[in-house]
Amino acid sequence: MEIDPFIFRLSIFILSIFVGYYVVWSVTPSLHTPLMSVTNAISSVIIVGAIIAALAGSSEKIFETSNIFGFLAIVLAAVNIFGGFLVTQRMLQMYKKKKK
Amino acid sequence: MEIDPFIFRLSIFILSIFVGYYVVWSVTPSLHTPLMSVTNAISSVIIVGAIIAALAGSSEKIFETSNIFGFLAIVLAAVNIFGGFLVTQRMLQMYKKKKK
Amino acid sequence: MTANLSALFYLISGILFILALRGLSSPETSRQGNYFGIAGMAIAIIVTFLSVGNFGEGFIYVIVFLIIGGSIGAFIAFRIPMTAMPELVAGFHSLVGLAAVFVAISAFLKPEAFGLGNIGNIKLASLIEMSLGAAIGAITFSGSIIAFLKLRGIMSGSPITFKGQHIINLFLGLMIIGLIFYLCISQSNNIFWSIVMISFLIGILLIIPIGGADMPVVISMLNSYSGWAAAGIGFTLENTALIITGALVGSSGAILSYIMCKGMNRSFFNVILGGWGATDQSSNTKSKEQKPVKSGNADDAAFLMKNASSVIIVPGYGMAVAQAQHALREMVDALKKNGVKVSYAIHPVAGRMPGHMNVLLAEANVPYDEVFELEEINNDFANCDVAYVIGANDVTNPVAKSDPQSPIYGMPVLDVEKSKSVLFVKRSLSSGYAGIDNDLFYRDNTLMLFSDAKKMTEEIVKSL
Amino acid sequence: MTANLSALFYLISGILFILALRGLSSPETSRQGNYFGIAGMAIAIIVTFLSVGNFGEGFIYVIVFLIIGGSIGAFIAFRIPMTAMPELVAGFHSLVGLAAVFVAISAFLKPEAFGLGNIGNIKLASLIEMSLGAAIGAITFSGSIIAFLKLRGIMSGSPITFKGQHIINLFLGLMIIGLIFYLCISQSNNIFWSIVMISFLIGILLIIPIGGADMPVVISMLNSYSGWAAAGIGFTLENTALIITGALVGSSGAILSYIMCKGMNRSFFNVILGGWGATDQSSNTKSKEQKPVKSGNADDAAFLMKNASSVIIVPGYGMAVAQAQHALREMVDALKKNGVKVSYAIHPVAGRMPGHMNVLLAEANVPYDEVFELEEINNDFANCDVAYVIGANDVTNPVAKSDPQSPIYGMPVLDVEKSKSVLFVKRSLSSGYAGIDNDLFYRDNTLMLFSDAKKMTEEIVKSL
Amino acid sequence: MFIGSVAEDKKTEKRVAITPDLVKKYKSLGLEINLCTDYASHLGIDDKEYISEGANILSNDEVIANSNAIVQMNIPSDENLKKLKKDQILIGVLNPYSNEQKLKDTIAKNINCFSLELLPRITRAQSMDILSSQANLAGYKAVLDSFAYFQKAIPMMMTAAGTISAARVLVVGAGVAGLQAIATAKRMGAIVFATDVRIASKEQVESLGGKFLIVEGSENLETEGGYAKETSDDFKKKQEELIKETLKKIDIVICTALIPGKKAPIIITKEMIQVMPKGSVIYDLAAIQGGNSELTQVDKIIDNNGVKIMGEANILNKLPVSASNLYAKNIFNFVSNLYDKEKKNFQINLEDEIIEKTKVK
Amino acid sequence: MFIGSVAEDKKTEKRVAITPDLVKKYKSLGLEINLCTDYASHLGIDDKEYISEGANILSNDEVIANSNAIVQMNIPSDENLKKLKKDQILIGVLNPYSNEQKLKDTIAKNINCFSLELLPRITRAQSMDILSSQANLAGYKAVLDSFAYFQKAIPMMMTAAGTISAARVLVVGAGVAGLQAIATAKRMGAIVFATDVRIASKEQVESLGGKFLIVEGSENLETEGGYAKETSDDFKKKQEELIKETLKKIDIVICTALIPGKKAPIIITKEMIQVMPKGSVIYDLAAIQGGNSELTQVDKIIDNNGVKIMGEANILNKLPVSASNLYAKNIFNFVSNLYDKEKKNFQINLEDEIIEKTKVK
Ligand SMILES: NC(=O)c1ccc[n+]([C@@H]2O[C@H](COP(=O)([O-])OP(=O)(O)OC[C@H]3O[C@@H](n4cnc5c(N)ncnc54)[C@H](OP(=O)(O)O)[C@@H]3O)[C@@H](O)[C@H]2O)c1
Ligand SMILES: NC(=O)c1ccc[n+]([C@@H]2O[C@H](COP(=O)([O-])OP(=O)(O)OC[C@H]3O[C@@H](n4cnc5c(N)ncnc54)[C@H](OP(=O)(O)O)[C@@H]3O)[C@@H](O)[C@H]2O)c1
Ligand SMILES: NC(=O)c1ccc[n+]([C@@H]2O[C@H](COP(=O)([O-])OP(=O)(O)OC[C@H]3O[C@@H](n4cnc5c(N)ncnc54)[C@H](O)[C@@H]3O)[C@@H](O)[C@H]2O)c1
Ligand SMILES: NC(=O)c1ccc[n+]([C@@H]2O[C@H](COP(=O)([O-])OP(=O)(O)OC[C@H]3O[C@@H](n4cnc5c(N)ncnc54)[C@H](O)[C@@H]3O)[C@@H](O)[C@H]2O)c1
Repeated sequence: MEIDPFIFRLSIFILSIFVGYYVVWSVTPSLHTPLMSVTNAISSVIIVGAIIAALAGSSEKIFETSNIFGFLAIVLAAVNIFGGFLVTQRMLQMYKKKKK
Repeated sequence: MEIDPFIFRLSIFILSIFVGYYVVWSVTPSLHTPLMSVTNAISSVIIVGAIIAALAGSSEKIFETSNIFGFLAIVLAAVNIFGGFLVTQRMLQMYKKKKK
Repeated sequence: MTANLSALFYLISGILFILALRGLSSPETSRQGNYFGIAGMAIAIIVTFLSVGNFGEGFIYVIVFLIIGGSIGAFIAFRIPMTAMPELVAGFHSLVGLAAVFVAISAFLKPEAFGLGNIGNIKLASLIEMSLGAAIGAITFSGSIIAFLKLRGIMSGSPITFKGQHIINLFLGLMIIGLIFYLCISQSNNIFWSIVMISFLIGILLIIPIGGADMPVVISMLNSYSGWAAAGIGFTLENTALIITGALVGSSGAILSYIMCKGMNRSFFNVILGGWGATDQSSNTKSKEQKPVKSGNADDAAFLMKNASSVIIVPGYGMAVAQAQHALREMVDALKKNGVKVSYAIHPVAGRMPGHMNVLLAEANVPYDEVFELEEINNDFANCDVAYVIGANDVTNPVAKSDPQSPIYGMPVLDVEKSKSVLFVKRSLSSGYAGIDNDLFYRDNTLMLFSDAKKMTEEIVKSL
Repeated sequence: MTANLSALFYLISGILFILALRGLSSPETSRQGNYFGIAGMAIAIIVTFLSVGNFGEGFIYVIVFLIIGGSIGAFIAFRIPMTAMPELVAGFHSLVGLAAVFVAISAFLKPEAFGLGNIGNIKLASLIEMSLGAAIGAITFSGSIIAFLKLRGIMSGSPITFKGQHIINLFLGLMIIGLIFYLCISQSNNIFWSIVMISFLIGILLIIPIGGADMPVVISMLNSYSGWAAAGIGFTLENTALIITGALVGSSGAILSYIMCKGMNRSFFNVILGGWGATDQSSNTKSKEQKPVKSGNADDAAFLMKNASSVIIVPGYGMAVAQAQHALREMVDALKKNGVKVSYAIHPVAGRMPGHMNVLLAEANVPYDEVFELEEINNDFANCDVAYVIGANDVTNPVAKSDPQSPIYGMPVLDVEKSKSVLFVKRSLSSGYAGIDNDLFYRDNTLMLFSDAKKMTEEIVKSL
Repeated sequence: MFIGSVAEDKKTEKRVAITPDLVKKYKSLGLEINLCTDYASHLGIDDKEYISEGANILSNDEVIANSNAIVQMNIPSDENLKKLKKDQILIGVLNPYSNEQKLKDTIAKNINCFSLELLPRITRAQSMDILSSQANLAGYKAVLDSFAYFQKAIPMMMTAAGTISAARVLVVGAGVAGLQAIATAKRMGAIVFATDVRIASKEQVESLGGKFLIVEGSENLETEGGYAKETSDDFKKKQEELIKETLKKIDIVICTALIPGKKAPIIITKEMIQVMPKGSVIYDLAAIQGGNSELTQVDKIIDNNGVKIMGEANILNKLPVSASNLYAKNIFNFVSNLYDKEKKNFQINLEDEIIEKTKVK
Repeated sequence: MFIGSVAEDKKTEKRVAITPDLVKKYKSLGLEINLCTDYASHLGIDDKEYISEGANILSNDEVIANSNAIVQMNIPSDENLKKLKKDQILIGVLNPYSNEQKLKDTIAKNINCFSLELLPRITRAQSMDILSSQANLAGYKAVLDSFAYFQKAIPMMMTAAGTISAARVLVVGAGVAGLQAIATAKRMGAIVFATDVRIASKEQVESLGGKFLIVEGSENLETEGGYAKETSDDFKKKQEELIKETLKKIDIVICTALIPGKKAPIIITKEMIQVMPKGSVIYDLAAIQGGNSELTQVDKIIDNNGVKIMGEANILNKLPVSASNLYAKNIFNFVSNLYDKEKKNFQINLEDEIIEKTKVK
């Protein structure tokens, strides 16, 4: 009865697609720009892969080619993480409901 | 790196909750009654468990207590499956757009 | 069939169920949605057969029982009148709940067949899952039975409350948790049975304090419960289809009841926790002999009118009070865009001044050729799909035709009741200028839209 | 950290991302949503550290690079003017794409570190996943760069089309598929690099034929691509967080671009497939020197006005033509309910007859004390958040103040441009009675709402 | 059976009790119509039109002699009254209070007199309710005439040559006439205020877009029949202050307040008129019942300190066609209620509230 | 500098060229106001009111002698005209076509005459445009008067005593007066039709809720200045047929069609009037320019076969207060354009299109 974990991942993948589909429909159009910016920021979870790539292999030779690519990816993703969330934050400031 | 399948199932469970949440928000209120009826019909997938229960064990002693419960469950779920989908169908007939 | 393959198919069936619910989002795709549901169910059943792979005598019995159950279901589905829908759904729920209980019992009795260990030595996780599944299933079962009885009118629809109700419920709930804990340690049959029994009791206690008006919410909530029960069993059986569907049904049911509460302006928790809301409610209902009325919301009205081929608007004093003429005009415009034929029927004494309605309709730029006086239009009601009565009352009251004792006897009235459906927009069931009750409110083809005329009409415009 | 525990945490981080997007559904919860996103990201990073468990020198470097990247990002985020948002997002996308490519390359170069087999003997599934991830990542990267250049104005915003464009794209796409297939057999480095290179090229070719106006859609689509790339890598690395997030971003981006197309009344496929839409478009734009205008939809307008504290309505002849006065009145009612202060500014010659606007506003029952003549209200524009100019044109044209050559020189005009934002409801950029262009349409604080005045106002009412 | 109608005194009454389009309706009930020559020629309706609908045109005396029922607008001239014979029926607005003696004499001859202003205000009688139908038009006409007389434009106009601000109208008494006055003034673009003693009228005024002036601590002075009662002194004082304050900015006043069977209440006093802006106009529909304004004189235009006060004996003479149409329909509805179609005669069924109450005793 | 104005011939003209609220405005420009006694007393405006605003009340001759510019409604009487001296300025509606000789003589004395009906229709001149401001009010008043005169009620009323159907109004010529007539009739609840030769007017009519009668195959007869041209015979015939058909169901006609400098076009012919329903009313605002109806006679009510045709020389004498307010504002705007605030005198700058075009040569 052992099921290949791939099947599970596939299920998760597909369900996530549905969630993504629905989540967006319920976003008010005026928030589309922040939405785009926040999804952009989120998509930099790729940093998880980058960290694994950077630290892969023995801890002596830390700058093998593959690690270098990992480090580069970390920098890129990090720019995106910080930049993305902060910019979103700035944008959302504008949408603050005024006090009455 | 082997992950317990339970974790996967949990992920699937949680993601499905999100899907359920969103799916319903997008249903027009006038379809709430058919929606209820269709979710009712769907919830009789429990028949999967019922079939497993009914056929569990050796094929000689098919009417052990546990199997009997399985068979009973099959009848109940079957009522629901057929009844549920058909009733939904009837309800939805009413919502047919008139020809112009 | 390999485990992988069947897991894949279960996933597909889960996705089909999602698509089924998604289809319900609009009337156009709704029937397609139902077909998705059917397909999903078929796949789940077939895959189960194939993966169990036992095509012996047992298989034949399964088929037989399936057919028996299916025939009963189909028979009920065809025979039941459309008006009995709510209780039907409640009845069906009870079956699902009971089925879940049976499956859990079966698993408990023969764990090795499900790969959960051996009797008296069932895996901890499985034990918890299965007892939770059984408990929730049992609550669903007994709760649905009560809801069914209340809706069917076999049991009184009024809330049954008694002192200490909440404490008892709380106590029973805690008891179940304790018993599950104890079950994990002892694996004792008796405890398992006790859990099931107490759960039955909880189901009953949870539903009896809830009034008839809130039953739709309750049914949806029970639906949700049945979903959670299925999900619990799904974990036990390690079955993806059950998990996905269970979670789907569980969460969608809960959200649906929440949405319905919001729509009815009721507190979700008051309804779900029964008795707490009961006190406020009873004070409202005391005053008057309560005849049943059907009340709807803007969406229902919009739906009915959009799909009508002709609609007659009957304005009255309430339209003037609410100053709803502009919104009304807009609604009519929207309907016309939908291809609906719309006319206005003006009763000679509608309003409080001769020509009252004319002034207001002219203000809203309603073209004169859509406005008809009573004599010109009264015969058209018989051929019209919807009469939209907005703030009028006396001028539609059929008692003027039938009861010589009535103060309005002899006044010609608009025969709105002859149209296929009548929508009454007013704030309450109270009477109009003449101070007499209007029998039409309680008719089968009447839908009351309780609201300020302007607000309601605007909402209808929105949902058109 | 055990694999199970980290999987659980990845799941949590995925859920936090879902909640982040959910938060965006309304302005009230949006900032909370952003925090969820941040939390999810933090958990993902920390869990990765813990599960890799390598706290040697490498770890320090990772931290260093993280900080470097983070500082750059933060610096950009604080420095960028709000108006440059779109290109910023495009720029950021390119980074994500490139990062995905790098991770894929790294995995290809050292598969054993990721448990994917050995060099020259990588698992088939992983190979496919990783090359797909790299290809999509590369497309995202180069496409985003082009979008960035177009938006920044470094590259011309007009579509660049040439003959055979679609055939070349098709050919390149097929080539990638062939190469992936070949890679699976040969496991050759060169082929992997070719895939990456060709993908870069595809990215460029896909975006250059798309015009500047459609860039927001493109950005969202690229967003979607970057999600799919992340999901691909997630499968390679067997990482739940990456899979969930990738799928989430992938589907939400795609849907968002679809919604945006619908909102702009453009065909989704025409936009995504670039050049195909270009021919229709160019004919439109030829006639006149094209100054950039910002155009919005009803939701934007509703949002702006709902959150304003004061709004001034400036009606003109277009309101009369569209007979939008009733809808306007309704919009104002809705705004007032939101606590917005609303007044009407009537220019002495608005419309085509003395008192034209007054007649119509009176018909819609606008209270007289909300209606002001030019002299009474002209100073208030400076303190008002939104001027809603509905079908007026000449009476707002500042050229009357500045250009003695203009035919309307010397006429007093309403100083709408002094308010924080100006919404212009009209059907096109065409001129009014006096036949002269209005400079306000092209101002930074102007949002054009191209539509019939009545239709637009009704839509705003709906979305309020 | 025959229904007859003779010409009114055309100097004081331009309305008629039977219009051509109703002749057919009478005939379908089985009733014949007798009219005197030149019956409605002053309204531009030729005798030919009546004839082509099937009416008989006779001389005055023939009409009276040959009709079972005579329907009129006002009580007939003494001469004609004398010509009436036993068992004939007379229907009209007979004004039994002022014509007490004449009617007594007539009834003594066993002539059944029905005066329609005595109609009970019950739902069934609405279609015969001449007070409503005529008051309605009077309210409309009063506004139109006073607007035509007023030296300024009514609606707000913001023009290149400056702004004309909307005129402010006060309607005193929000009964049938008052409500129609409010509606008419409102649609012309005036800002309309109204006052009344019946609490229900607040909602009614607002349902037409008028602003209701509430007298603080006001009790509901509505009788069961829907009419008003006389007010207490305390109320009067409060009302006075409120109205005086309001009048300072009012351009046009339309007076419609009445109390059945009593003199009309004085609401606009001399002092109040002093504070009104010059050039403003008071149109007093209650003139003939004594007027709501202290200075009202029937059929005269009084100029008091620049304020013009006017009121006519019969404003509907200026709207005779519409007024006749509605009045004739009212009469027709009354007659059909009185007439027994099966027995083909008039049934004076005193159990019918409508017949009982309108019959002059 | 002094601006003066003397009383008009109050029999034929009730409007005045300076209203009290404008005195202050003139003063803020640095101009003093001279008026003759009893200048506007017929409008209920006391001399005191002018004095309190800062005007000087003098005798007729003093005003003329001591003012640099004389502003009037109409051309002054011959007597007064003779008293004007060199370098004085005369502003008003001088009607240079009919007063050619008088004006020639005056100009010969080196008096600058400005006639405001000659204003170019440019945007900047809108605030001085007396034709618009007066036509606007005339359109309003024509509707109000004809409605008041009409023997039926205008709006649709469905009542217990039957239905009054909405009156049908035709507006001929949809210029400034016509559009205001449409708006006014529409708000009273009439069904409004309109016709014009300028194509742009269709949209304008519809923007006020009126129905536009389109003459088939019509060309656009609009001049550059926004005025109408004379029509071709073919067009005339088609227009005639269309209007005749329409008139069969029309209750009230408001005529406003004009062609600048020409006699008003005849649009409602005698035969057309024959087909109109009895009791209907034609109000001809073009009366003084010859009338749009063939039977129009100035200041008389013609009854043709039951149709009443009326038209006045100066309808605004019935709305003198509003009309004066707007006219006085127009004059003020014209004067401030003429006056150089810095140099503190009147600058007859012929490069200014407004000054150039209005100056009588
Ligand atoms: N036309 C005349 O000349 C005249 C004169 C005097 C009397 N009348 C009498 O008036 C009556 C007219 O009949 P009708 O049907 O027009 O009116 P009606 O019978 O008086 O009924 C009006 C209804 O409107 C509802 N309503 C009030 N305000 C509302 C609001 N804001 N939103 C929604 N509904 C509102 C009220 O119910 P809720 O309170 O439940 O909302 C009421 O039942 C007749 O009895 C007639 O005899 C007529
Ligand atoms: N008041 C008077 O007495 C009078 C008399 C004669 C002339 N005028 C002149 O008229 C002008 C009045 O200025 P204004 O600002 O009111 O009008 P305007 O300058 O003529 O502009 C009206 C605008 O409304 C838009 N529009 C037309 N129909 C529309 C619809 N259905 N929905 C949305 N927009 C619509 C048109 O733009 P799109 O085509 O792009 O939609 C047009 O640019 C002045 O130049 C004035 O001098 C006034
Ligand atoms: N049910 C029916 O069939 C029916 C038919 C017509 C009218 N009505 C009702 O009858 C009522 C009276 O109608 P009417 O117009 O014939 O009444 P009316 O002509 O007798 O009086 C006119 C108005 O003046 C008001 N009034 C009296 N004294 C006043 C004072 N001191 N200050 C201010 N206002 C004063 C009255 O309240 C009334 O509203 C109305 O409510 C009307 O709706 C009912
Ligand atoms: N730009 C400005 O400043 C300004 C100011 C005021 C008016 N206007 C425009 O000037 C135009 C004319 O205005 P006016 O009222 O002074 O014009 P007017 O008084 O000269 O004529 C009245 C109307 O009669 C119409 N007419 C002429 N012959 C006709 C015929 N045979 N049949 C039917 N209709 C006929 C004309 O087209 C015009 O619409 C209008 O379009 C108005 O909007 C412009």
